[in-house]
Amino acid sequence: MNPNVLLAIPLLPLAAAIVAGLGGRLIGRAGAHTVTCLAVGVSCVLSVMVLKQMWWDGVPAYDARVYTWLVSDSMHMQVGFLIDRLTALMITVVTFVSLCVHVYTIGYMADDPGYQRFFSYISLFTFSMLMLVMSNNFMQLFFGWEAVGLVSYLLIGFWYTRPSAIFANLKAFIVNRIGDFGFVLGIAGIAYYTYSLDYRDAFAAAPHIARALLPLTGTTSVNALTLICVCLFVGAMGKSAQVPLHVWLPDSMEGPTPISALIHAATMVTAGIFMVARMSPLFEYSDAALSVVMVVGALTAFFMGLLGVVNNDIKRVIAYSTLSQLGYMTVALGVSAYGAAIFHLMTHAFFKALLFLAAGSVIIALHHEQDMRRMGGLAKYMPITAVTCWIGALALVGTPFFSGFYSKDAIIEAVGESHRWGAGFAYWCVLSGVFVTALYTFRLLFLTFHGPERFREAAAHADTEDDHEGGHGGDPRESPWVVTVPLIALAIPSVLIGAFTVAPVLFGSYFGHSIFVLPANDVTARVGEDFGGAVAFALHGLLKPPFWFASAGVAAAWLFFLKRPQLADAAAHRLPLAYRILSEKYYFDWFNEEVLAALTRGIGLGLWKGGDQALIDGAMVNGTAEGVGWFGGVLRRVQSGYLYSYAFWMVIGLAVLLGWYLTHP
Amino acid sequence: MPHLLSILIWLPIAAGLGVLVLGDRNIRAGRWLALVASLVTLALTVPLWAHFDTVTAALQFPEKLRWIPRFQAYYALGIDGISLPLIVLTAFMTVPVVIAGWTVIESRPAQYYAAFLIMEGLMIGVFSASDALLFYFFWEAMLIPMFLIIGIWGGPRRVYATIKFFLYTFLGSVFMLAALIYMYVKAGDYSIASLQALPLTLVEQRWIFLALMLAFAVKVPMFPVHTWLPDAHVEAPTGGSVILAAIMLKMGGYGFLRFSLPIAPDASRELDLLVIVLSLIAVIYIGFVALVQQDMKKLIAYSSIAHMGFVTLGAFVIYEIVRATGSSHGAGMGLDGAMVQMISHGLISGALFLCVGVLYDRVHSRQIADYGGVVNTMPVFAAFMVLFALANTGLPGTSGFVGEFLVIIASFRASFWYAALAAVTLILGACYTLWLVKRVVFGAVANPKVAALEDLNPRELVVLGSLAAAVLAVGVWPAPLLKVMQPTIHHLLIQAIATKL
Amino acid sequence: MPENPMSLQSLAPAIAEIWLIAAICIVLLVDVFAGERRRGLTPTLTLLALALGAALTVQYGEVARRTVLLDGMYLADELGWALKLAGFLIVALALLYSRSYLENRGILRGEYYVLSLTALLGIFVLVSANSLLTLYIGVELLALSVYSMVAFDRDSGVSAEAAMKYFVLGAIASGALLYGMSLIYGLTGTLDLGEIAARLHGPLHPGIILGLTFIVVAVAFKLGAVPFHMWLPDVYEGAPTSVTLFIGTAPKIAYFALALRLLTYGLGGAVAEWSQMLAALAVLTLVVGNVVAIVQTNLKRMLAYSTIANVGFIVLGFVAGTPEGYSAALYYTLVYVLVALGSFGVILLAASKGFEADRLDDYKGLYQRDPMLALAMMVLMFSTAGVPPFVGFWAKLRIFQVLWESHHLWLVVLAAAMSVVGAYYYLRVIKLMYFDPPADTLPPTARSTGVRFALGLNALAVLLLGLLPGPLLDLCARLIR
Amino acid sequence: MLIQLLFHLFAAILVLAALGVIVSRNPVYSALALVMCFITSAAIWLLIEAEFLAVVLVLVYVGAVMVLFLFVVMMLDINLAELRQGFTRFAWLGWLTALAVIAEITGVVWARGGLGLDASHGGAPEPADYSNTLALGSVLYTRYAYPFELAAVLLLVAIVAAISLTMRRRAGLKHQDISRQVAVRREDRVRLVKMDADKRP
Amino acid sequence: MITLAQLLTLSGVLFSLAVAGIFLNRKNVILLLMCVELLLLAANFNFIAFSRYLNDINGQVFVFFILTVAAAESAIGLAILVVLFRERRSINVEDLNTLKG
Repeated sequence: MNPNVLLAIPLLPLAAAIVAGLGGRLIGRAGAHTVTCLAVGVSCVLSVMVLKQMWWDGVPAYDARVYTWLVSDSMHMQVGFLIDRLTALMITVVTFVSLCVHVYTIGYMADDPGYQRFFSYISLFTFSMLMLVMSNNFMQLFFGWEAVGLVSYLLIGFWYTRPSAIFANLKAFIVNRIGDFGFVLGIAGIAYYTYSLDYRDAFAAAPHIARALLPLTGTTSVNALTLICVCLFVGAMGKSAQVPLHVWLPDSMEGPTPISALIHAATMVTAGIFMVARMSPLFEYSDAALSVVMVVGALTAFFMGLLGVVNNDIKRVIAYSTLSQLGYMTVALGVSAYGAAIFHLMTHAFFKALLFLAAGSVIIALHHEQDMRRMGGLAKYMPITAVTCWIGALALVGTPFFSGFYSKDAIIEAVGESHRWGAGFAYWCVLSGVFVTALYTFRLLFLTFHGPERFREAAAHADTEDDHEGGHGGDPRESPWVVTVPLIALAIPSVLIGAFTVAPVLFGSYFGHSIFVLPANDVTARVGEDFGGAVAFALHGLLKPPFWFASAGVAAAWLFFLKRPQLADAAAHRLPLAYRILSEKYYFDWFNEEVLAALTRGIGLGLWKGGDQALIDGAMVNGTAEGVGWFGGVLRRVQSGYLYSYAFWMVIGLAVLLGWYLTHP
Repeated sequence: MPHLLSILIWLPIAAGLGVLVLGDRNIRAGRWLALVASLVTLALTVPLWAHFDTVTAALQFPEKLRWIPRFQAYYALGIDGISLPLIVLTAFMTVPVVIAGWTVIESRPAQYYAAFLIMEGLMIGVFSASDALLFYFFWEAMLIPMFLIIGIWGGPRRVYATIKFFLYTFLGSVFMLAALIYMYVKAGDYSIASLQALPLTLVEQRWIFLALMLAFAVKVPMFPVHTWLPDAHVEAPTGGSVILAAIMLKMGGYGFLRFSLPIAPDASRELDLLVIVLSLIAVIYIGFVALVQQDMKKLIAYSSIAHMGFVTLGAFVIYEIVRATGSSHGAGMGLDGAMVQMISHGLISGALFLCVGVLYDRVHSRQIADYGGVVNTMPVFAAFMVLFALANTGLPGTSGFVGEFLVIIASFRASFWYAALAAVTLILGACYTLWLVKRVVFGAVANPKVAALEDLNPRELVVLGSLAAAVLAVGVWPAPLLKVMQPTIHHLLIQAIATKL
Repeated sequence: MPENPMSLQSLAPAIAEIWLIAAICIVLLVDVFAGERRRGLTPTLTLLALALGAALTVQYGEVARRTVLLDGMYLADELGWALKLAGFLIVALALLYSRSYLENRGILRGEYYVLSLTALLGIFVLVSANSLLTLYIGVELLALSVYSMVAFDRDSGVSAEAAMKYFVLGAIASGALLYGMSLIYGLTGTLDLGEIAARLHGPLHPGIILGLTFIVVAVAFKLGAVPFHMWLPDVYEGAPTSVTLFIGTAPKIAYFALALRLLTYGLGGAVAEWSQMLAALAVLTLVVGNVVAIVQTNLKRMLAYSTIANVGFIVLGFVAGTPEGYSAALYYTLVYVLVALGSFGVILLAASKGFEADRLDDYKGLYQRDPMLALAMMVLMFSTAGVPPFVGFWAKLRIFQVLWESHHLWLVVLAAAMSVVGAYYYLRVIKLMYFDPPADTLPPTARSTGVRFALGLNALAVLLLGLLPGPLLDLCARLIR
Repeated sequence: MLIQLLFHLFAAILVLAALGVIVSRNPVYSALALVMCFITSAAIWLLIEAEFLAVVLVLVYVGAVMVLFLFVVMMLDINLAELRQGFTRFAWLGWLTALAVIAEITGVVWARGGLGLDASHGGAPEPADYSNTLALGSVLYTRYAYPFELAAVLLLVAIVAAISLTMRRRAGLKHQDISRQVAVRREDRVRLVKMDADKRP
Repeated sequence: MITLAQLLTLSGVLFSLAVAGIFLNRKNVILLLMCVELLLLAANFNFIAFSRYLNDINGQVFVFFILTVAAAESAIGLAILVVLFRERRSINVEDLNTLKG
């Protein structure tokens, strides 16, 4: 495999980003989007080629270093690439979605003042994400990890004049940093035990690390590998927004919709999933860590889904759905069904991006109106959007034959197969999660595209800050082709990709050595035992609980939000507490802002005023100075100005000296 | 090129005197002289780096003249892998300072430039002296220009700040001097090498270590003796803050590496926990304090303290590593980290202070509350500010990351908790730095003053641009930097963990 | 009866004293007959005399090895020779600086110059005294001249007060000195220092200690060590600044010599005892001098306390009790005198008719008013504070060093701490001159170029000696042998 | 024995007179008491065969110095009334210190081996033909020539100082300066004023 | 005969009394000058006593010089006193306190 090609895949977007970012007036808006789209397009094509080589031509994994980042105390830290099938799949997904988003952006951001900046950012993001997935060592992984965080920071705050936006991006970065805190410790642990940061060495050393004990205090100590894996997973929790570090993702919807699609649905948030899958050789040796992963994932999957039911902001609903889907993937990781997780990651990337872009298209049509209570009946005004959105929704709820079905169903079955601690709990979470998913997804569909048209009076409220078409009031129309084409482009895989790839990717030997599962834990295999091809799998799926749960969810959604909307309000009134908790998002934000942040500021203020100013400066530093001054004032009074006191002191001195030295010869 | 070091030391000083002679009347010429001199100095560091032999730990470019025969004190210069990067940093950071003061210094500009040039020479002297007495000579002499810079061109509370700064530092230094003389009395000469070779009992080492530590801890500054720094920074003019943060603080770290570890290895081993604990306190405590600052410079000053905490941590964690793992394997990483952290902090904090200076020159306020939405009127500046801020939070790809990463990895070898506590800076650093950015750079235009801002002028652009380039370069490819230091660090490690008893 | 009849040749080493006595008479007569109008004559003549004296001393005064002349009354050695040259130089500079001040004060009278010459004579006598008697006479000669110089401004009440205090306390001191000398004489049976040194050995009986204590007290008083320092601040403040300058400089050499001859040479046998006493005094001196100086508002008074503090360091040199220590003390003394010359010179130049320029506030913004003066003062202040690259640093370093060599850990610590305290008030002066805005309504500083030039050289010397301290250090070490 | 008696007598007077100097409120009395001190000590010196100095003491001090004192006391017409006040309440401390010093000195003097020599006897009596004056004179101008010269300078200093401090030309006192009268020139006396005729309005 | 000890004691007493006089006297500067004379007298006693005890004339020569110096000293002292009185119209010790601190 030609290394230059591999190098080109991440570097082209980087170059494009730099050009678009610094080009300024030279290249103009058109120049910016052409260069970036071109670059991403090329690297997309190259990725597909790589994928083809890996998959069909069976080229062996490519693992080589580009340059030595630094050598410290004989530990080599390098920048290098590991291209195996997992990577190939990831880069293909990333570049493809990214390409779609690039194109889509041309229309979406058509006349935003920050047009070029925006393209520069998303290309930069593509670069970072590629660095992340292509890395063959932890240092570079962390680099990409932080870089995507940075870009997401910049993009969430893209409309930097909005207070909510810059609040959201600060929040996102800090929450991610909390994750990175763990991640760095994990890396440090790896470095400690293997004295190298390369995956190869780390994976090779995994069994021996699993036996090592890391002393925490004088007496207690903990299994080193578990500690490391948990630390790494904390990082994943931050990136992939798992409870309780999920709080940043809904707020991140402050960013432009393409970003929500690209970063906060398709790619960046799945970095955590990818990372754990990539680290499967480590996690496999630590059941405890995997249980943690699974439980956290299960919690996220179910409870975050519930929040989608009560939220009215179209993008936030999708965001919560993303959370819940990420939960599914995490659960899959937890039961060592890494393949299923990645598989769901892929399908989810497509249909979730689709959903976001569709939502975005709706939002454009309604002059940046995001409240679903001010929509409805849009189907007949924007058919393409509606249809694609339906496809995305069906995929999301896991309708058989749609891509979502294969991945999600596989996960649920895998969980069912697993006997790891907590698997039972996780199973019920994911299962009921299906119902919830269907509920909020169809609620979204119904509220947006069907039922009474509530957007007319809404147009009055719509904030005109940066709306796209000139006037108001006119019927919403279908979005331009740059918007619809990506929708279609994404809709197709959302339907098909699952059916076509489930066999090889999930139950076949696609991942080969890139994912490592101990035979004992190989639930996917057990699920796959009675796998008889995609169609049979789907048909079989019709008879299984997930499908019933989904249908129930759809029915409920129909009843509550289309047939008898007042029932929903009634339910809200009937269970005020539950409703309150949900609408307050389990009080996470309240806790963080009112308690954590306040506490931190309080501590800071206390240490500053109390410690620095009062104690050190006041008492010790200035205190000493004043003490000396005071002492001087006292001694000064001895110099009274009276001759006799001077003489007296002299004689005293004389007498004392005499007395001392005569009595102490 | 012979006497390269001497030239590096005395050229700026001579130029400074020249500017002084030219006086305020023909300051135009003075400015250019200053700029040229600083540029030439910078240029001269290139052959220094080029001809530096990266395989030996021995002192290079040695010079030795009889200075004070009575004390066996020589005018002896020589650099190794520890001093070289710091010298380059010094030369590099002086240029922006000269440029930054170009138009903004109205009162007594001649002395302003003279002070900085003389100080540059003295600082290079500190880093290149291989005779303890000469070292101390430069070390103390440097206080004078800084004292004047803060006192003359400083802010409203400048007098308090500068006297505090001087006395704080002087207190530490005097005891260091006492320790040096004590060792001289035993060793018979002042050359650092022979002081390092001097056999000392544990008790002696303990006292010497504490005396030296007092001096270096004040300069670094470490936790309980840090309170001079915020005041000095806040009151100092931009250039003063830059030099203070970028180089003066490094002298503390340099002292630890050059004196404390090799001269009192056993005491260091015995008292390493003291330093480590203080460093961790600096990282966390100061992080919290920085969070609530209302004054930009103060905030950056506190963040400097927190970052320098990594230097001391990395320098002394080696003993804990040996204690925990029984081998010095991987301890060098701590020292490497300390060194890289010094360099990168020099670049980043300097850059941040320059950024604050840019704003201050326009609005004449350092209060965060007086800003907001700067990005609307100064996009380019905002880009730089954000870049440096992120570098300050240790973002990979910037220099800020390298040092912290190495130190954290190294301290994990010593204990999980050291690493964990040190890693807290990832969170706190992000909090205070980005909160600052949020309040200053982002948001809607806060007030007419901000609305009236105009973006960077070419001078500022060049300055910040060069710094940004350096920050990114070190972040993306630190290997050359570490390659230069490698043999010296290795040698130092051997010295540090060997026992003198 | 003297063994060898005095030949002129043998008197060569005493050329300085001889010439000086002659000069005194000449100046006195010339001044009397010059009358009111030719005011400028006497000062010029005096400077000439001093210059000539220095020249003669260089020419004839040098001695290869220490020789005793004049029937054991007179000790000629290299130290004396060097100190006399220093004396000539210092007095010349002091008089040079004082000229304009005296004029403004209306006390530019010939007697002033005569008295300063007699004081110088007293210094010389002290410096090369070999007998208790000559020591005593030297002390008195110096003291009496200085008393009357302090009171010289007859129209100033404070001067008179200062003079009276100085006189009475000085009398007590010389009484103590005499009392101690009498005991030493009685118990050793000789006045000759060499003899005394020879006869003082073995265990010392209380009588000697008694005499020793009295002598130490007297020496401490002359040097200005606590608690015998009380005259010093009042005199420094009260005396006309020119006299303060004189007192603050030349006599220090003499009193160093006094301590050296009397304690280390004559009473060398009792080194253990007196070094202990001096140690105790030094501690007090360091603390009181530095701490009280902080709270002063009058520059002259502050410098007085700073003098006390510096005396503390000089005494520490003696505490070490080794030739190294004495040479350190000598070095410190010379350095201190050099700096004191400059600082009081600055005050003299800053003063003008009806304006003493002795309050610290008078120096606000001096930089704006007179950069050169401010620069010189800054150099001097940093030097006294002991900051390189100025010579004061080496003086302190030397003291620390000898203290280490004689294992006085706690004295080192104390001295270090105190030099930090001391730094504060020197910085305060610089702060006033450089950081504060000039208080208007201050008269301009004196513009006499010659004096300014001399002052500039003075400050420059402080810098150069700081950059290359070697030669002077070696000289001091060679002189103490 | 007689000598002892006389000594104790004189000594007692001496001490009492010294006390008188200190405690008397009136400077004139103190001066006279001081004279008493000198006379008695002169007597004691005679007793121990230091005749010359005894004589000099009387001549120089009683004859000159004390007269000077009294002269000054009289010249400065001091209001004696305001001087009539007692010591402050810390006087006892002063006395205590004085006693302490006395105790220390006498302690050393009387302690066994305090002086390292036998203090219980005086100097050997001089032979009859011994002349204290001669003895002094013979060394004074030979061996002590140098100090003698210096003493001369010392006295010179005293003269110069005393004159320059006390002698002053009182302002407004008329006295003529011959040299200036001789050196007078025309310009000093006559001033020619040129006035141009003023124009008519 | 008069022993050395007696003379030394006497001089000691004189010395102390003189000093005591100086710091006990609260009023009159002239008294201080007189006390100074007493002080010197005490020293003289010592010298003479020793010189006789050792049969060594040098002590008495010393006394001779002390007398000379004392005379000069009192002259200058009185001169200063006169100046002081002219300025302050008082020789009260209590008034000599403008210089202090």
